[in-house]
Amino acid sequence: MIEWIDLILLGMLALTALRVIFLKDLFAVVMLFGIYSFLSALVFIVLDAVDVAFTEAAVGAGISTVLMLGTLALTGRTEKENTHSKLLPILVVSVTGAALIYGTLDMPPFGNPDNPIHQHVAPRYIEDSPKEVGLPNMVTSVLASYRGFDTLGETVVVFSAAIGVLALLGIRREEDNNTPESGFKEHRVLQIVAKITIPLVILFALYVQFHGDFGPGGGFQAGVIAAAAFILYGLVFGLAKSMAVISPMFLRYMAASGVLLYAGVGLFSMMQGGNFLDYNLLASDPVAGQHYGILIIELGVGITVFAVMLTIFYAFASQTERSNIQ
Amino acid sequence: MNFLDIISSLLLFAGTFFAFSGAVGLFRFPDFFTRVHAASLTDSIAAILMIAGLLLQTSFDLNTAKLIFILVFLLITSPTASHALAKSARHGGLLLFTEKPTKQGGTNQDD
Amino acid sequence: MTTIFAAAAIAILVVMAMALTRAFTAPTVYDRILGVNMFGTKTVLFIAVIGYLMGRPDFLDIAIVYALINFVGMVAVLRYFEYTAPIE
Amino acid sequence: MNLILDYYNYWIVVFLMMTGFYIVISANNLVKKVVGLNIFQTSVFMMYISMGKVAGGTAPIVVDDNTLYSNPLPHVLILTAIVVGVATTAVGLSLIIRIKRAYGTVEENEFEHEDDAI
Repeated sequence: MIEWIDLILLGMLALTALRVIFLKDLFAVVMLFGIYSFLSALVFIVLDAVDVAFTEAAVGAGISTVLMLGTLALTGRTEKENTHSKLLPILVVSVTGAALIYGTLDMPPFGNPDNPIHQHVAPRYIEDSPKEVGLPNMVTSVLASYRGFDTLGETVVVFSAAIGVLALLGIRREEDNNTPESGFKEHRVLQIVAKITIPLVILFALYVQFHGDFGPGGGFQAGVIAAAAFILYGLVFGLAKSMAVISPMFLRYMAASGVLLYAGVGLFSMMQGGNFLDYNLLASDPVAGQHYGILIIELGVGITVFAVMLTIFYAFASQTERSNIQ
Repeated sequence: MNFLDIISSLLLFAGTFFAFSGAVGLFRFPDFFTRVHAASLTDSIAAILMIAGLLLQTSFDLNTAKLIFILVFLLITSPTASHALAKSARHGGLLLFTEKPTKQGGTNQDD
Repeated sequence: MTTIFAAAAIAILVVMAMALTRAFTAPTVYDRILGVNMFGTKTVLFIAVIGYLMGRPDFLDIAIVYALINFVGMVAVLRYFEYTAPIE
Repeated sequence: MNLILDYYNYWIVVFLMMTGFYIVISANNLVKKVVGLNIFQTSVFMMYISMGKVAGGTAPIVVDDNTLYSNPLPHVLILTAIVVGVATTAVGLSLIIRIKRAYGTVEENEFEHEDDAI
């Protein structure tokens, strides 16, 4: 049954991707890309990767779509007529695709429990992590504890992306209040509903942040969801009001402090005489130490991701508002 | 199959029926405003029926709370989104199928 | 009960496919957005049903995220139309 | 028949990958190229997740003993990759905005002919 659902979803994905090729209207391309992200998140659920589906739904479909729409508002909506010859790309793509499909024939069959990938590291995580780390969600255990150093690197990458966007675009603050009021003037219903929804969303983000050890979720997802709440506020009430709630400068400090909190846990465990990010020494009981460590570093990840996503949104939105005024 | 299961499958069936009829309406109605009407009404009723059907399958725990949260959230946001969409379509110049198209024409081909 | 859930899941998939077709071949931009929105709300129901079908209903969190992101996406689209006139 | 059942997932994923690749190399518009890049990236994610699936397994969140779980390792790798992916997408899109401001166009064949192109 699940295999059939998987097949249908993959078929819909293939059709969506094919449709994207032939569309000249870039707005429609971005809409279909949102659908593509949603569909791939569904495929992730069917393939048992609930944490990944969570992240893809929030990040891929939410943030990417908003950013792409912001870019389209600046760069125009239609793609010009293609002057390239279509033949060479088709040739390159079919040769590469044929090579890859030939390569898959040597891969072990899909879903077989005896595949080599399931024999090596994974059994250790599956069998020992509930005892060693004491968390039911193995993905969180591996992400935050066994591969904590890796995740620190990823957090730094996200942080540096914010630096990159700020270096390229910067955030214009509206100094004078004479700029036309942005936001939806005539969409009164939307404003009121947004006011009702935003607290619920922030509450849900906190739940995802702190329940991520037991169910799907964690710092990455919670950060994005909290950022989505403020993005909703900024979209409905205008950028100036949103910046009055959380200023861009404060976000920069937040982004940095999240990374520092993460690295600080590592340094603290070194001072206790252990290795970098060795949570066993954070408390007298190793399992309790693991709990503290994971809770704190997930918080650091959540703070950084929240601040980075909101900073990127501010940068894009201030570009669109500026060009709109001109 | 006990009594609860039968009720819940009936609710699920009714929910999918309304969802399906909404999707048909998306194709069959003559203009955008009637289509948005079909889509948004069936969206709400399908969400209510199907989530009620699923609620009967839970014991009283966290999942119940989550399902109710989903229902409340959908019931708040989905009609709002439809309303805002219809409103901006009207402002953007789409016409009802009963109205005569003006000089520029009321329909828009965007492919 | 599993068969009922499976049937419901397949039925929602059919509705999703129809909404997808609408998003592919829409006569106006607004119809496309309507198709995308309908796809999103049906996906929320699909995740809820599939959680019960797979016997792990504790993944309803993902359905909540879908509902939320669908709404934020809709607002972003409407906001985008404030900058660019949808009908050229 | 067995061959198809064993590999259909990988094949469709390869197809998606190639669709994204085709969009990247054939599209003129830079925004569309970024969309293609994202499609490619998502299909790579799907490849990893497919490899981690165990038939009859369930999501790697402990319910009770003696349950078959799917492999959690690819999930961890891909979870962080998705967030990094959106971060790089944001940088790419801001580069596009800068290109638009500097050259007035985002079609790649148009600024090839401009005199002020680097």
